[in-house]
Amino acid sequence: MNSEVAHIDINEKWCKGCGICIAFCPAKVLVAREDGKAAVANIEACTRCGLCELRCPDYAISVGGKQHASTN
Amino acid sequence: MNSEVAHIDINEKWCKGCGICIAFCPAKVLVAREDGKAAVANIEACTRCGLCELRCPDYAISVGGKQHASTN
Amino acid sequence: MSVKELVERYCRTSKLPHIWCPGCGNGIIMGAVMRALDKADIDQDKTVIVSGIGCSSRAPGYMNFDTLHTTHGRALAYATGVKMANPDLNVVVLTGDGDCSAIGGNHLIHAARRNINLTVVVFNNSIYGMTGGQYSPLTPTHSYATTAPYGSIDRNFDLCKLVQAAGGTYVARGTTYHTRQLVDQIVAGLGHNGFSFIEVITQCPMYFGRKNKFPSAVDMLKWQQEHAVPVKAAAKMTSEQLAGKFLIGELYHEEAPEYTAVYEKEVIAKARGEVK
Amino acid sequence: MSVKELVERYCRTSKLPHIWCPGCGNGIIMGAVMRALDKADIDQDKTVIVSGIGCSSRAPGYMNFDTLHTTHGRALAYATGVKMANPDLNVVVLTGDGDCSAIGGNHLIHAARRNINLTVVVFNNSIYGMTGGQYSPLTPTHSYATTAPYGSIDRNFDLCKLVQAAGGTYVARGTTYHTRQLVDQIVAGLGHNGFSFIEVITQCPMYFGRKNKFPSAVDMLKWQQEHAVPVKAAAKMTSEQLAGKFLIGELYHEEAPEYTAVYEKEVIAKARGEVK
Amino acid sequence: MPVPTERKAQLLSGNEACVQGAIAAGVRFFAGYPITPSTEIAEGLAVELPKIGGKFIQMEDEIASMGAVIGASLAGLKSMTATSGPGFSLKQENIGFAALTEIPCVIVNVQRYGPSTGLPTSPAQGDIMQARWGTHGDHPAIALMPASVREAFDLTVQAVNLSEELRTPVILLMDEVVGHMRERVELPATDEITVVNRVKPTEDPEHFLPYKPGPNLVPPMPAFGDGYRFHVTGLVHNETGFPSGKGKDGNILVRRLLAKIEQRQPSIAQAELYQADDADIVIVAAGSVARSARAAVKEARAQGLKLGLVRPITAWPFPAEAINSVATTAKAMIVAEMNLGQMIIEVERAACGRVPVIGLNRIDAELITPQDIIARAQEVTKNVR
Amino acid sequence: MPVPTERKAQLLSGNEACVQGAIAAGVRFFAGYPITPSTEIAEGLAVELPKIGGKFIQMEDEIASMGAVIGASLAGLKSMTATSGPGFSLKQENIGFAALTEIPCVIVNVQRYGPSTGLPTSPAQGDIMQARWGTHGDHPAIALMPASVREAFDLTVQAVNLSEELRTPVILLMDEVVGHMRERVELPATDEITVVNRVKPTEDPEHFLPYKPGPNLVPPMPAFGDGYRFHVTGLVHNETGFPSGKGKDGNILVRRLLAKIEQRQPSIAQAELYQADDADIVIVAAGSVARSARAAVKEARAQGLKLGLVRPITAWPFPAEAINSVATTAKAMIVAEMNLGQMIIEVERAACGRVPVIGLNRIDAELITPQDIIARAQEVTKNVR
Amino acid sequence: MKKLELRLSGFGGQGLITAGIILAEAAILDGNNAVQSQSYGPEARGGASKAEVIISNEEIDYPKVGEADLCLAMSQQACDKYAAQTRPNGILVVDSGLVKNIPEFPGRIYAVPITEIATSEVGRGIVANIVALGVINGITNIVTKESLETAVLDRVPPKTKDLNKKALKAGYQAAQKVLQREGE
Amino acid sequence: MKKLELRLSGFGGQGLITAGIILAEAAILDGNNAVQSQSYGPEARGGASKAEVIISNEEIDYPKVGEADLCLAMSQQACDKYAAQTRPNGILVVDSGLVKNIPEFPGRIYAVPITEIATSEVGRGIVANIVALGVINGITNIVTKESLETAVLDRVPPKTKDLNKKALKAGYQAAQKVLQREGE
Ligand SMILES: Cc1ncc(C[n+]2csc(CCOP(=O)(O)OP(=O)(O)O)c2C)c(N)n1
Ligand SMILES: Cc1ncc(C[n+]2csc(CCOP(=O)(O)OP(=O)(O)O)c2C)c(N)n1
Ligand code: SF4
Ligand code: SF4
Ligand code: SF4
Ligand code: SF4
Ligand code: SF4
Ligand code: SF4
Ligand SMILES: [Mg+2]
Ligand SMILES: [Mg+2]
Repeated sequence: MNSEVAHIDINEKWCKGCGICIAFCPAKVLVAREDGKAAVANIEACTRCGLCELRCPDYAISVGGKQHASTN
Repeated sequence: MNSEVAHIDINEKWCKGCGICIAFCPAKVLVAREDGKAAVANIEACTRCGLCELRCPDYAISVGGKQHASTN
Repeated sequence: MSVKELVERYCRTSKLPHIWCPGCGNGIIMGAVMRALDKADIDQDKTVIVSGIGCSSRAPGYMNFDTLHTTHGRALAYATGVKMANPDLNVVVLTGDGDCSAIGGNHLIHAARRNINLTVVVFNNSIYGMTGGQYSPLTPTHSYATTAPYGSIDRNFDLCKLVQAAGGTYVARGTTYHTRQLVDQIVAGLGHNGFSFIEVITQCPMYFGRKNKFPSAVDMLKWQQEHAVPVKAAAKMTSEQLAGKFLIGELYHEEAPEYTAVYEKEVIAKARGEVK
Repeated sequence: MSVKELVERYCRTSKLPHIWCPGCGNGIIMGAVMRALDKADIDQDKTVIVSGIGCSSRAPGYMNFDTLHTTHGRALAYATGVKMANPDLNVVVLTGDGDCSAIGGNHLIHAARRNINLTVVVFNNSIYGMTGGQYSPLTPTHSYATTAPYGSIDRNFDLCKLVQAAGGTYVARGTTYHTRQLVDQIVAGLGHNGFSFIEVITQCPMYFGRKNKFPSAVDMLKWQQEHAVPVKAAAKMTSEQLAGKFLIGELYHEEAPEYTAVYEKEVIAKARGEVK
Repeated sequence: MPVPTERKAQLLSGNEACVQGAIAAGVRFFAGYPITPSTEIAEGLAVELPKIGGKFIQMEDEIASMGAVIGASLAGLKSMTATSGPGFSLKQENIGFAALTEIPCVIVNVQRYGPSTGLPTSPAQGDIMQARWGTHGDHPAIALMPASVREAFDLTVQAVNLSEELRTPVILLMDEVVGHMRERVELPATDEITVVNRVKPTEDPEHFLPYKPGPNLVPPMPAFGDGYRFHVTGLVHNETGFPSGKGKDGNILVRRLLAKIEQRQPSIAQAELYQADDADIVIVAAGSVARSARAAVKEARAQGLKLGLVRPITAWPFPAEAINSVATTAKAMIVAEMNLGQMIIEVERAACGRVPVIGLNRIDAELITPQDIIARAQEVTKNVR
Repeated sequence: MPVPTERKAQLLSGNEACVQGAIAAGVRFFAGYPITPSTEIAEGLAVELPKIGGKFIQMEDEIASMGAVIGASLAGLKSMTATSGPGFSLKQENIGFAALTEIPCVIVNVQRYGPSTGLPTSPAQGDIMQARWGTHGDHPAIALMPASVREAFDLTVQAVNLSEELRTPVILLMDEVVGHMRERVELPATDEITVVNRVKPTEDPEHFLPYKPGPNLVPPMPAFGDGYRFHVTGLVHNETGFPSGKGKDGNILVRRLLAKIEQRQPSIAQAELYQADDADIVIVAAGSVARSARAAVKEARAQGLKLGLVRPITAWPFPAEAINSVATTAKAMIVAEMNLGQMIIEVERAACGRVPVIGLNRIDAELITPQDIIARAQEVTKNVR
Repeated sequence: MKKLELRLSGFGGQGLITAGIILAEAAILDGNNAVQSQSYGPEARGGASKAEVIISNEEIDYPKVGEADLCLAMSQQACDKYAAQTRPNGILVVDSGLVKNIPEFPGRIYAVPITEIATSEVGRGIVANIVALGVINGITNIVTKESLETAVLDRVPPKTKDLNKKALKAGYQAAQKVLQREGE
Repeated sequence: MKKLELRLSGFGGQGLITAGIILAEAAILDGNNAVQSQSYGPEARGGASKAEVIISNEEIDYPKVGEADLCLAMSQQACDKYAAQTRPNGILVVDSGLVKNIPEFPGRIYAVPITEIATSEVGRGIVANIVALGVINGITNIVTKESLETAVLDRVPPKTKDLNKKALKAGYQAAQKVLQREGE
C-alpha cells in the first residue's frame, strides 16, 4: 500500500481509447469512459507503479505524485 | 598392392598443368612434364584409387583398368 | 523522467498525436526507445535515428534528433554510411519486421556480420501494417493475412537466431507488454560497442489482430504475457513446457572488434604507414 | 562411371575445355555435382541447373541439362520460380560465395526459411574471382584482396551456421580436396526433400592464392587438407585443437515440410475446398 | 481451367479487373511484394490462383519477385508480377534479363506519385519514360496504359498475349486512379477472349536451336523439363543460346530484339481517336487523364470549342501514326499528363514541328480535370488564332 | 588534406583519373560493389582514401552502396559510388531518394554492353536515356560524359562540385573505352582546381527550415551531428522536411527540384564544338565516340569534306543550344553513338526538323571508327546535295 | 436523374467504403453506370475515411467527385472539411450524434442520429453505414429500393442479413421523419 | 616518327599488359603522346592477352589499334590471330620458342626466342616481357633507350631492378642479332 495518494493525468486529446492501461493496471485504478478513453476510477488504489504510463502507446497517461515505485 | 596394372589416360589438350593430380597421388604415380602438364611415371604403383580423376579440375585424367579401389 | 518531460524533450511534440492506430504497439516501443536514450544519457545532438518504410518506420519523424526515413528495407545500409562517415554519432535504427527481415534481410545480416556499432530495434508486429496486412517473414506459419487467405504456409524466421548466426554481438528480444525490461534491453544495446539487435514483439490490432482472432490490442498483449518466457526461467523448463512459447531477454552477448574502430585502427593507420 | 563417360553424358562436351584458370577448383566441384547427379540417378531431362554470375556461375553452361544463368545474386529467386511452377523438376543451384552471400544473401536466407526443395552448392573460393579479386563476405578477416589492400577488416560469415539459423534443413560443408566425401554430401542434398545447402571450400589460385601467399592450387588444397576437420572427429577435439580449423561433413539435418508440397496440400486444397 | 464465364455487369476496380484479366489470359504464376497502390492485385491473385491450381508466392522483395516470375515462365507457366514505382525501379535489372533472354512475362506497374516514396497513395503518370528506359542498355519495350476498368481487364489479357507471342516482358502501366476506382463493367465471356500461347518448338531436341528466330523473329520456346536441355543466359549469346563473347552476335541479337517489336509496331501501337478528325485542338492524354479529356471534349464541343482526343493505349511502342494523322489537321495539340512532360517528348517527335505542341501538366497528386483542359484549350485557341 | 600536387605528365586510365579527381574534389567516402568495367575506381579508392583519413567500404550490393553513400553524405562527407549497367539499374531507387531529399552524391557509371549481363567487358553507350529516366517519377538529372582521361578527372571534380552546389545526385557517365584506356595526361595542380562545398545553414537550429530553398533554389544543408536535428524523408515534404501528405507540397517540391537544375542549365549544359561553324555535316558524338569523330573531322577535311563536331559533355541537361547553333548552318547532322539511338532523340528535338538528323549506330561492341563516320558522311553528302 | 455525385465521409471503421460500394452496386442493378472511389493512405488509417460515388445513366468519364450533390458527414471533422465541397444547392446529411456544429451550408441539411439509430433501434452500432444508406436513399431515391436491398444483402455476411434489412428500414424511416419535418 | 601503333599479344601471365604500359610511359618520358589499351574479360583469364599502344607526337584521337605497325606475338594462338591484323608493310615479332608456325605475312618478320633468352640468359622466365621490350625497341627505336630504361625501372619491384636491366639488355642484343642477320 502506498502512503501518498497518486495523481493520474489523462490527455483526452491524445488518448485513443485502446484500453491497454485499463486492462493491465495491477490495481484496477482505471476504467473506460463511454467513448473508450481512459478515466480514473479508483485513485486510492494506485501504487504509482508507472505501468500504465510505460505501456500507453499514445503518451496520454501520466502518473504524478512521488517517484514510481519500482516493480519487477 | 594391386594385382593388375592400371591404365592412366591424360588428355593433353584439356590438362592445364595445375599439378593437383601429381601432388596428391598417394602412390606418386604422376609427374609434371616440362610444360607442367601431367604425365605417368610409375604406373605400377597406381592403386587405381581414382583420386587424380576426382580432383582434376579439367577432366583431363582418367583411370582405366578395373573399378576404382575404394579409399577412405 | 515523467512521460510528459520525456515527450517534451525527445519528441517533436507538434507532430503528436501520431498516426498509429488505437492500441498499436509502435507508440509503446518508440516510448521505450526514448526512455532508453534518456537512461543511457546520450547526446541528443549526436544521435541519428534511421528507419526504412512501414508504419513502424514512421517513428523517427516524431523524434527530436537528426532523423532519416529512407527507402523500404535499406535503413541499415544508410545507417552504415552515417556511422562510417562519422563514428562519433550514435546511430539507432528503427525498423519493421518486413522492412528488416523481408526486403532488408541482406543488409541486416551484413551489418551484423561487420559488427558495426548500430543499435537496431525491430518493431515485430508479424505483418506488413503499412500496406494493409500481408504476411511477413516473421508471420507465424498458419496465420492469416491478406496475401495468405488460406493461412500462411511460410515458415517464419527466428530473427534473433539469424542475427546471432550472422555475427551480431548483442541480441535481445522484448515485448511491448514487458515494457520496463524492454527499456533496459535497449539501454544495454545502446551501451554495447558493436552491432546490437533488439527484436520487439508488438501488436498490430488493425491487421494482424483482426485477421487472427485477436479482437483488441489488449488481447494481443495478453497473448504476449502468456507466451513470453524470460531466458532464465526457460533454462529451468522442459521442452514440452516451452512448446509454443518464445524467449525474451538477452539472448546473446559477445565482445568483438567494432567495425568503424577497426577501420580507424587498422586500415587508416596502415595506409598512413603508422602501423603495418 | 569413368570421368570420360561422365563428361560425355553430363557435359556439353563441345564447350570444353572450360574457361577456368589452371588449378581452379570450379572444375572439381562441377565434376562432383555431375557425379552426385549420376549417383542419385536423377532424370536428366527433369533437372534444371541454375546459377547467378561469377566464375563459378559459368558452370551450368557446360552442363547438359536445362540450365539457367541468371543475374548476379538472384539464382535462388529464379530457382524458386522454377520449382514452384513445376515441383516435378529437380532444381540445383550452383553459386559463388559472392553471388550467394553478398548480393544474394537475402534470397539465400529466404529460400532456406521456406524450406523449398532446392539443392544449393556454393563454390566458396573466398573471393570475387570474376571481377578480379575483391574480398567477399566469406573472405577470412585479415586476408588481402584488391579492395582490401591493407588487409580485410570484415568479419566473415559462417555461412552454414547462417543457413541453418535461417531455416535450411540439410547443411553440409565440403572441400575440393575431400572430393569423394563432397560427392556424397551432394548426393545427400539431392535426396533431401527440403532446402539443401552444401558449402564447398575451393581454391582460386589466380586471385585469392596470389594475394594471400598461396603460390599454387596445390598449396591451397594442402591448406584444406590441414585445416578441415570432419564433424565426427571434431566432437572429440578440444577448442584449442580446433582453433583455426573448420568443420566438414553434414552439419545439420532435419525433416520439415517442404514448401511446394505444402502449397499443393494446404493452399490449393483449401482454395478448392478439398480441405479446410 | 476456369469455368466459362458469362457477361454480367458488376462493380470492379481496375486492380480487380487486372486479376480477372490475368486469370482469363491464362496466368498461372504470380510472384510479388506488396506495394500501394498495386497490392490488391497480389491479394486478388492469392485468392484466385490456387483455386485453379495456379501458384501465388510472396517473395522477399521485388527483385526476387521478378526473378521468380522469369523462372516460373521458363518452367512453362504464364507469369506475372505487380508493383508500383519503387518496386518497379528495383525490378529493372531483371526486366532487362527477361528482355535479353526473351522470357514472356507481365509486369504491372500501378503508377503512384514519385520520385522516391513520394505520395504513395496518390496518382501520377511519372513512370512513362522509365517504362521505356528503366533498365540499362538498348532493349525492347511494350507498355500498355488502361483508362478504364474494362480496359484494365482487356489490356491485361493483351499484355499476356503480347508477351507470349513476342517472348518479351510487357508492362501494364496503370495509374492509381484506374487501379483503385471501381466502376460498372461487363467482362467478356470466356469465349469472347482471345488467348495466345507461346509457340513451342517442333524440332526434336537434337536439332533444336533455342534462339533461332521463327517467322516473327521470335524463337519457339520449350519449357524446362520438356527434354530440350537448353541454356538461358543474360550474356550475349548466339542462336545456340550459349554465350558468345562476340560483338557481332550482340549486334544480331539486340537488333533482333528490337526488330521483333518494331516490325509488329503497326499492330501493337494503339491509340483511340475521339472526335479528332475535325478538331481544332487535339488533346493527347492516356490512362485516367484521358477520361478527363473525353469529358472535356464533350463539354467544350457543347460550348462550341472543337476539341478532339488522341488517347495512346500503348505508351510503348508509341502510336506516332495516330499523332501524325491529326498533326496536319489540328491547329494545336495539348498533351495532358500527370507528370512534368514525358509523353510530350514522343508527341513532339511525332508532330515534328508541324503543329504547336503544348504541355498541360499537373503533379499535385490530383487527376487533371476536364476544366483544366478546357481552360488550357481556350488559352491556346486565343494564341493560335 | 591532400598535399598540393604538381602538374606532371603521366599515363593513367580514365578510371584511375576518376579516382584522382574524386580525391581532388574532396570525396572522403566511397561505398561500392565491384563490377566490370568500373572496378578499378573502387580498387583505387580503397588504396587512396584511408591515406587521407577517408572511408572506403565494400557493401553487400549496389543498393546498399547507394544507401551508404547517401547516409555518409548526410553525415557530412562528400560521397561517391561507382558501378556499371546492372549495378546502375539496381541503384535507381536510391538515386531517386537522393534526388528527392537533395543529398549531394556522385554515381559513376562506366557503361558496358547491355542489356542484362550483355558483354561485360565491352564498350557501349546504352545507358544515356537510363541516366535521365531510370528511376520512377519526375526527377532532376545531371550526367557528364568524359571523352578523355583528363576529362575523366575534370568531370569527376565537376560532378562532385555540381552535386554539392545543387544538392542533387550527379552521374558521371563514362564508357568502357575511356574508363579502361590509359593515356598521357597532365593533371592540374591542386591550386588550379576549383572545389565547391555544400552551403551550410547560418540560422540557429531553432529557426532552421531544412528544405527552405536558398537563392539558387537550393536549401543550405547541415550535417547530422551539427545540432540541427532535422528530418529527411523520401516522402513528399514541405520546407520543414516533414512529410506533408499534400499534393500541393509535392507540386512545389518536385517542380523546384527540376527548376534548380533548369535555371542553371545554361551554365551546366556543356558541349565542345570542333570545326562546326563552317561544317556541311556536323557529327554529334560524346564520350569515346567523339574521339573517333574528331579524327574523322580531321581526316575528312584533309579529303575536302567539311565535317564538324558537336560533342555534348553533359548528356543531361542536354546542350540543346549547341545543337541549335549549328542546326541552321549545317546541311545534315550525324549522331554517332554506341547504342541504337538514344542521344539522337534529344538532337532531333533540338534540331526540330530544321536539318536532317541521321543516326550512326554500332552495337557490335566496337568503338565506332573514324572510317565509319567518314563513310556515313559521304553517303549523306550524296543524298543531301 | 442524369448524374448524381455523392460523398460519404466520416472516420475509419464506420463502413463508409462499403456503403459507397453498395450504393454503386445498387445503381448497377438498376441498369445505370456507377463509379466509386475512396481515400487511401495513412489518413485512412484509424483517421478520416471518405467514399465517393457517381451514378449516371450515361457514360461516366471524369471519375472524381468535385462538388458533390450530396454529402454524408459522419464525423465533425468530416463535416467541417466536406460541407464546403458540396454544391450550394446540394444536400448535407449529418449524423447528428457525432456532428455537433453544422457549418454554414446554403443547401438542404438533414440531421439524423444515424449511429444512435443503429445502436438503439437496430441494436448494433456497426450497421450505422446501412442505416445511412437508408437515410440517403430515403431522401434522394437515387436507386430503387429493391436494388439497394439486393445490393446490401449481397455484400453483408449471411448471418447478418436480417440485421441489415432492419438497419435499412430504420434508415428509410428516419428519412421519412426528416423529410416530413422539412415538409412541416 | 609521327604515329606508331603496336600490338603486343600472347597469353595471360606473360606480362604483356605491363610491357605495353612501360612502352607508353617511355614515350611520355620522351615528350610524346601515348595511349595504351588492353583486352579484358574471360578471354583474358588464363587465356589470351593483348595490349595495344599508340605512340605519336600529335594528339591521339581514335584510341584503338586497327592494323598495327608492329605486332609482337608470344603464343601460336596470338600469332595466328593477330599477324593478319598487321599492316602489310609492318613488322611481326614472334617468340620463336612459342610460335612454331609463322603464318603468311608480307612485312618483315623477326623470330626471336624471347622466353628462352629470359630463362637461360637472364635467368628468370618472368622477365620475358622486358626482353621483348628490348627486342622491339632494338628493332624500331620507337622510344629512347634512356626513357625505356627509366620506365622499366619505375614499374618493377625495387629488388628486381638489376634483373630487369639485364633483361632489357638481352633484348637489345637479340634485336641486334636479328637485324644483323637481316642485313646479311
Ligand atoms: C521498394 C518498396 N517495396 C514495397 C513498398 C511497400 N511497403 C511499404 S511498408 C511495407 C511493409 C512494411 O512492413 P513492416 O516493415 O513490417 O512495417 P509495419 O508497417 O508493419 O510497421 C511495404 C511492403 C515500398 N514502400 N517500397
Ligand atoms: C548487379 C551486378 N553487380 C556486380 C556484378 C559484377 N560481378 C560479377 S561476378 C561478381 C562476383 C563473383 O563472385 P563469386 O560469386 O564469389 O564468384 P567467383 O567468380 O568467385 O566464382 C561480381 C561482383 C554483376 N555482374 N552484376
Ligand atoms: S501507476 Fe500503476 S497502479 Fe497506478 S494507475 Fe498506473 S498502472 Fe495502475
Ligand atoms: S493506454 Fe493510453 S491511449 Fe490507451 S486507453 Fe490508456 S490512456 Fe488511452
Ligand atoms: S588412381 Fe590414385 S594412385 Fe593411380 S594415379 Fe590416380 S591418384 Fe595416383
Ligand atoms: S589435375 Fe588435371 S589439369 Fe591438373 S595437372 Fe593433373 S591432369 Fe592436368
Ligand atoms: S496498421 Fe497496424 S502497425 Fe500500422 S499503425 Fe495500425 S496497428 Fe499499428
Ligand atoms: S579467377 Fe579464380 S575462381 Fe575464376 S577461374 Fe580463375 S582461379 Fe577460378
Ligand atoms: Mg510489420
Ligand atoms: Mg567467389
